[in-house]
Amino acid sequence: MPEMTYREALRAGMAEEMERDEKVLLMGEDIGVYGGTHLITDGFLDRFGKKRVIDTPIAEGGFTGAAIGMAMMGLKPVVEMMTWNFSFLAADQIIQNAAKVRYFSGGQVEVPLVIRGPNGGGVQLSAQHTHSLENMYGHFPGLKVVSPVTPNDAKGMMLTAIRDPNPVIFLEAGALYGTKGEVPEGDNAVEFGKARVAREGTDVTLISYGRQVNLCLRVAEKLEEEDDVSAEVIDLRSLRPFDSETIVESVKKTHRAVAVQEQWRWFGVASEVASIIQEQAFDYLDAPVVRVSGAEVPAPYARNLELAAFPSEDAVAKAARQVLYQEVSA
Amino acid sequence: MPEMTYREALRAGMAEEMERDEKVLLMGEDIGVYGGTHLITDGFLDRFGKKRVIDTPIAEGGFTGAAIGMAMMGLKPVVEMMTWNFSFLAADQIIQNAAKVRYFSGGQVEVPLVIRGPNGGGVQLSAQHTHSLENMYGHFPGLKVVSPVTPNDAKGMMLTAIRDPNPVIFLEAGALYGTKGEVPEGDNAVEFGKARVAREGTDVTLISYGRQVNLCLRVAEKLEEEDDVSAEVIDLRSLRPFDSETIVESVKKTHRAVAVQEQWRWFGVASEVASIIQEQAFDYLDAPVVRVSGAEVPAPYARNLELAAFPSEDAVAKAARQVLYQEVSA
Amino acid sequence: MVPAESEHTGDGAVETQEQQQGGGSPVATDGEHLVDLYKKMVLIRTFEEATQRGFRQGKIGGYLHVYIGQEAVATGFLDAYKDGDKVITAYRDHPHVLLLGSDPKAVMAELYGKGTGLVKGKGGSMHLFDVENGFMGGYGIVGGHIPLGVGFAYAQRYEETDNITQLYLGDGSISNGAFHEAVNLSGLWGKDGMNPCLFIIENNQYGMGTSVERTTAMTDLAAKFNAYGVENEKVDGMDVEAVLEVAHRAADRVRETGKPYAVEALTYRTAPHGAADFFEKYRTKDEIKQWRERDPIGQLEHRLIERDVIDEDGIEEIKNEMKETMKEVVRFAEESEEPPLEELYTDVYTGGGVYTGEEG
Amino acid sequence: MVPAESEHTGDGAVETQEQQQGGGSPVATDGEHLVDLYKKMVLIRTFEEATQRGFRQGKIGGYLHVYIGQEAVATGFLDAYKDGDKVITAYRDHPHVLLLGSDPKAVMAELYGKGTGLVKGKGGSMHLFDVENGFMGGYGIVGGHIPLGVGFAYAQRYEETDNITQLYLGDGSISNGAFHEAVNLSGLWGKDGMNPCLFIIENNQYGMGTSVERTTAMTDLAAKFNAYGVENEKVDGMDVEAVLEVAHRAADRVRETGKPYAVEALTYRTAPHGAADFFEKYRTKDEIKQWRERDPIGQLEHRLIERDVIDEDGIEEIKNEMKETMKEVVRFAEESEEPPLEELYTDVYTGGGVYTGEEG
Ligand SMILES: Cc1ncc(C[n+]2csc(CCOP(=O)(O)OP(=O)(O)O)c2C)c(N)n1
Ligand SMILES: Cc1ncc(C[n+]2csc(CCOP(=O)(O)OP(=O)(O)O)c2C)c(N)n1
Ligand SMILES: [Mg+2]
Ligand SMILES: [Mg+2]
Repeated sequence: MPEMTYREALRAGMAEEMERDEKVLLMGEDIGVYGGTHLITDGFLDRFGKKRVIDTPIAEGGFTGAAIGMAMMGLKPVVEMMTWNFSFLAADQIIQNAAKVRYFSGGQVEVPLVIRGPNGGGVQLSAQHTHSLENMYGHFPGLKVVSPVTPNDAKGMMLTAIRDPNPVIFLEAGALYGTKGEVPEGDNAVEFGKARVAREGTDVTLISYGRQVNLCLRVAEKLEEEDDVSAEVIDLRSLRPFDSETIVESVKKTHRAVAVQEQWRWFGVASEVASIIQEQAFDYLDAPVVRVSGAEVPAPYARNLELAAFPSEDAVAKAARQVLYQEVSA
Repeated sequence: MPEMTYREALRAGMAEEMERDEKVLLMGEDIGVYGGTHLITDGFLDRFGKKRVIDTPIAEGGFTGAAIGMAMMGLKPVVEMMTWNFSFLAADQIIQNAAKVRYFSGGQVEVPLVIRGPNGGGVQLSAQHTHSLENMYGHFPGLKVVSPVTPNDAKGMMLTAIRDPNPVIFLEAGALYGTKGEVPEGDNAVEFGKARVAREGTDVTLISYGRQVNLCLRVAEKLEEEDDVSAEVIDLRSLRPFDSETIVESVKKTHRAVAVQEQWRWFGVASEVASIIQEQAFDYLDAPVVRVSGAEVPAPYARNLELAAFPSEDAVAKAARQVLYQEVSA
Repeated sequence: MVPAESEHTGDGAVETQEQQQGGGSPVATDGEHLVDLYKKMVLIRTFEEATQRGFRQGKIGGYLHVYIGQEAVATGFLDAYKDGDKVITAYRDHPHVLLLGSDPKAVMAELYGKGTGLVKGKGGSMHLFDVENGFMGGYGIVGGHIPLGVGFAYAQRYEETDNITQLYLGDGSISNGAFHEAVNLSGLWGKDGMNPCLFIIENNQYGMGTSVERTTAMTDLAAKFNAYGVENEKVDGMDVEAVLEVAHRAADRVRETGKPYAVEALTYRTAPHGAADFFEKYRTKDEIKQWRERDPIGQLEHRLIERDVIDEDGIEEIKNEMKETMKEVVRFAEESEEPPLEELYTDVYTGGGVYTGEEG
Repeated sequence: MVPAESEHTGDGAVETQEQQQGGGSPVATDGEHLVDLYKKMVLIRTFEEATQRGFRQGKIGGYLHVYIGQEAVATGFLDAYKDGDKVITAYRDHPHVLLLGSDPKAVMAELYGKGTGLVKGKGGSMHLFDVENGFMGGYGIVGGHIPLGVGFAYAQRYEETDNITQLYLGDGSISNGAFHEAVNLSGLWGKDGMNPCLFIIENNQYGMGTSVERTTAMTDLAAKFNAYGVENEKVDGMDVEAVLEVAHRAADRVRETGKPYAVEALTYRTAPHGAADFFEKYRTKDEIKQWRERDPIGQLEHRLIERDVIDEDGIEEIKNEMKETMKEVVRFAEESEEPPLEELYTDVYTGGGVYTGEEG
C-alpha cells in the first residue's frame, strides 16, 4: 500500500472531494497565495481558483459564520482554522449557529461544513497557542467532533467529514503532519463513531485519541518488554459520536483501563471515558479507571516545562501499573 | 435571620463591596440607565455614578477584554454577562487572556475580575439562549468557576469572588432570582472549593449544583416518603476549585451516588463527578454512579419539549432507585 | 432623539424625488400597490398586537420582540424581493416572515409553542424560518446572523444566480465584532462581484435601553460602512414610499453589481424592547409620543385618503378584516396541539442521531 | 506596494514640518538625541539578528517574529513614553520591551527558555512582560490584546493619573472584531476623557502572507478609526524623525484630553513573517529590495553623517559595540539554567492553587 504523510493524506482527501464535488470550497487565512501555514493546501489556489480557495482576513468569527451561511445554501465549505487556538473567536458561530440552526429551524436547513486545523501542542507555542478542544466542542449537540491520528484516518475521515451533511469539527494532530503511514488508493472513507483498536491486548486497556495514541502504543511496547503485560490500545478517533461499545468490550476483557489525554483533566474526555466504563462495565472492573492528563496549568514555553506539562510515557506506564496493582496508588 | 431574594443577595454583595472598596466597578449591557435586564443592578448608577457603573455597547468580547485590562491595572471590575449565552463572544478574552495572563507573564500581573450573570435555562428561551457552561469554563486552569444556589451563597460567594485576586466565573441560577432564603447580616463570605451538604442522608448521595440542587432536594423528600430511603444531597457550589473530599466522604457512607446536571452529558460536570467517585471510592461503591443530564439536543422552545429536555424529578428518582437496585437499569 | 424632518411629507414627494434621482427601476407607486403595502403593514401591526396579548396571557413564552412602529422598513424593502432571494434578520423577525408569505397561523402557532408552528414549536418567536419562501431565519445573538447573510450572498454568486440577500440588522448590532468582520468580508468579496448583499439597518435608535449615542462616539451608522468600502445611504424609515424607492434602487444595484450596499432606515419602536421591558426608563413619554405622530401606518393612511385612493370606510374595512383574520389566527394557534414529545429528538443531525450515549 | 515617497527625505525636513505644524511639545532632534535613537535601533536590529541565529540553531523554540525593518516605529513612539505609561503589543514584541529598558539578557534568556528569562521561561518570544518598566505584555492572539489596552487607559483615568497607554497593533488585526469593539469603546469613553489611548498601527503591509488590499476593500487604515470618532493620521514609519514628531505631539494630546488618537505608521518588515516563513510567495524580491533601500537605520545613518553629527567610524563603533554586547547577551542566555520544574505549577493563581484534583 502506498505511504503518505498525514499532511499529504489530508491534502489528498480534500483535493479528491473537490474534484468530485463542485460544491466543495476552501476558506481560511493564508491557505491560498501563501500555500497554507502548514502547507496543507499548497497548490490548491492554482488548481481550483480563487472562487473555491478563499484567502480570508484574520476574522475567525466572520469567515466561519460566512461559511455556515454558505453551507446553509448547499455549498460544502471546508474552513481552515489556522490553529484551533483561534477558534475561541469563532466559538459563537460554531456553537450558536452551526450546531443549532438545523434544530431551531425545525429541520429546514442543514450545515454541511467542515472546520479543520491543528489541535494540541508540543512545539513550545506556549499558553495561548496550546489547547486541545475536543471536550469543549464535543459537549454541544449538533456538532460532530473527530480526531484522526493515522494518515489513513486523516484521509478517510476527511472524506467522510466533507460528505457529512452536518458540521464536523476536524481536529488534526498538528504535531504529526510529517509522520508517514499507509493509505490505500481510492476511497477509504472512515465511518464516524467507531473507535479503532490500535493494538490488541488482554491485560489492560489504554484509551486515547490524537497524538497520545502514539504515546500509548510506545507504552504498550514498554509494558510488554518490561512487565510482560499485554496492553490493548484504543484510538477513539471520533469523540462525537462516541463509540462506547468498543471501550466497554475491551474493558470487559482486560478488566483494567487507563484513559490518556493531552487536554486538562477537568471535564475532559478521560472523565467521560472513566464515567462510561464504570457505568457500563462496573462488574468487570478490577481497579478504578485511572486518568492521565495534561498538567493543570496554561502551557509553558520552556522545553523542559512543556515536556513536563504533557502526559509522558512514564506517567502512562505508571498509571497502567497502578491499575494492575503493580504500583501503589498516589 | 433576615430573608432576602437571590436577586437582593447578589445586589447586597456587590453594593457592600463597592462601598468598602473604591476599586470595584461594574460593567455590562444595560446595567445602568435601564437598571439591569434582571434588575440586579437597579439603582447602582445613581448610587455609584457613571465612572463605576458603565453601560456598554453590545460587544461582549470588547468590554470583557477591557475589564481584564482594568483588572491587570489593579481595579476590580465586575462584569455582567447579560446571560452566559453571550459569553461565547467573550470566550477568547476569558480563556486566552483572563485565565492565562498571570501565567505567561511569569506572575507579573493578576486579574481580580468577576464575570457574572444568569446561567442555565427553564423559561423557554430556546436554543441560543439556554446553556449551562460550567464545564466549558471549568476546564481552563487560571479560572475559578462557582455556582451558588441559595441566597446566602449568592451573597457570600459574591463577596468572595470580588475579593479574590483571580478571575472568577460567577454562574447565577437565573431561574431563581426571585427565590427567598435566609442571609445573615454582615460579612458572610463563603469560601470557594467547599461543597455544601444541603441535606444529610445515609442511603444514597445526590450530587448537583445550581438550580438542580432544589430538584434533588425535592426528590430526596419523595424518596423518603415513597421508599423510606434517606438521600444525602450535596451542592457542589464551586466547580473550580472542586471539593472532591466532600463527595467522596459522602459516598463512602452511602455507597451509592447519582450526579445531576442541567447541562449536556458529554464531558460535563457529572462525568467528572462519576470519574472522581470511581477513582477515590472504588471499594465503597455498591453500584455504578448514574448521571442524569439534559437531553442531547439544543434547547427547544415549546414548553412541553423544554420540560422534557431538562432533568425531571422522575428521572432523578429513577436514577436513585437504579443505584439502590430498586429499579432495573436501562 | 426627536424625529428628523421627513424628506417625504407632502403628496407626490416620492414621485418628485424619483424623478430627480432618475431612479433605476420602476417603483410602482400607484394606488393599488400602496393599498397593498398598507394592508401588509396593518397585518403586521394587528399580528404584533395579538402576540402582545398572547404574551400577557402567558400563552406565549420566552422572549417576544414586536415590530410596532417599524412596519414601513421591512414592508418597503421586501417589496423588492425576487424569487430566490434570501432574507435574514435577528429576533425581531415576525414581519419579515409574514411579508414573505408565511401563513400567519403557522407563525402564531410557533409563538404559542405548538406542533403546527412554522418550525414545529422548536424555535419560538426569535427563530422563525421559512426557507421555501426565502426566509433564512431569525437569530437571537445580536450580530451573530450577519456573517451568515454574507455567506448566503457569496453562495448566490458561486452558483451564478442573480439573486441577492437582504440582511436586516439593528443599530445595537453595529458595535459588535461580528458586524465588523462580516461587513468587511462583504466589501472585500464585493470587489469581485461576489457579494450581492443588501444591508438594511433598522435603526430604531435603541438597543434594548441603550441609545445609539451611548454606544458609539460616531453615530452615523450608514457611514460606518465606509470603513469597508460599502456604499451606503439613509432613508426615513417611517415613510414607506421613501423606503420603497430606495429599496428597489438599492436591490437592483446589488443584483447588477454583486457588490454590497447599505441603507440605514431611521425608525422607532413605539413598543417596549421586549414584552418584559416594563419601565422604559431610558426614554421619555414625550419622545414616544412625538414618534407616534409619525407612525408609518398613520402616515400612509393619511396620504391614501388625501390622494383619494381610499376613503375612511375603506380603511376601517381593511382594519376590521385584519382583526377578523387575526381572531382566526389566534384560534388556530390556541387550538393546535403541542408538538409530540418525539420531536424533542429530531432535527439535531441530518440523517438522525442524538448521541445520548445510551445507544451503544 | 512600493514605498510611498517619504515626506521627510531631505535634511532639516523634520524641523520644517514641526514649525509648520506649530507642534506642541519640544521634540529634541539635536544630534545627541538622534544618536541615542540610532543606538536603540541598532540594538534592536542586532538583537533580532541574534534571535534569528538562535532559532536556526534550534536554541529558540516556538514562534519567532522579528522587527527588522520596522525599528523606527517603536523607537520613535517610545521616545514619548513617560513614567507610569503603559505599553502593550502583539507577539512582535522584542523591540518594545527592550526600548522600555528591559535587560536584553533577560529578554534573550526568555527566548532561550531559561529560568533567568524575563518571564521565567514561561512565555517565550510572544509573551514578554515587564510591568515595572510599563510593558504590559506581548500577546499571541491577533487583535486580542486591543481590548486590554483600552482597559488600561480607562484605569489610568479612573485612578486620576495623567498617564497614557501606547497600544501597538498590526495591519492584520484591523479586520478582527476585537479591534472594532475595543476601538469603539475607546472612542466612546474618550468622550468623557476616560480613554487616553494612543493607537499605533504598525502597518507593515502584510498579515503573514496577506497584503492589506487582500483583507479589506477600504485600505486606508488610519481612516478606519473615523468610524469610532477617533482622530487619526499617518506617518512614514521608515523615518524615525517623522515618527518622533508625531509621537510626541500625539502622546501629549492624548495625555491632555483623555481621548484616544490613532497613528498609522507605514513600514515594512524586510524579514520573513516568522522565522519559519520560508518561501515568501506573497511578495517579490524586488519589492523587498526597494524597501530595504529605505531601511530606517540606513536612512538615519546617512542623515547623521550628512549633518556631521557622527562620522563613519562613529557608526562602525556603535555597531561593533552592539555586536559585542550581543555576544554577552547570547552567552548569558545560553549559559543560564532551564527553569526549575516546580515553576510549572506557580503563577497559575494568585495565592497559589493548581487544582489537580489530587489535593483532596
Ligand atoms: C450578543 C448578545 N448580547 C446581548 C444580547 C441581549 N439583547 C437582546 S436584544 C438586544 C438589543 C439589540 O438592539 P438592536 O440591535 O438595536 O435591535 P432592536 O432590538 O432594536 O431591534 C440585546 C442587548 C443578545 N441577544 N446577544
Ligand atoms: C486570531 C488569530 N488568528 C490567526 C493568527 C495567526 N497569525 C499570527 S500572526 C498573523 C498575522 C498578523 O498580521 P499583523 O497584525 O499585520 O501583524 P504583523 O505580523 O505584520 O506584525 C496571523 C494570521 C493568530 N495569531 N491569531
Ligand atoms: Mg435597535
Ligand atoms: Mg502586518
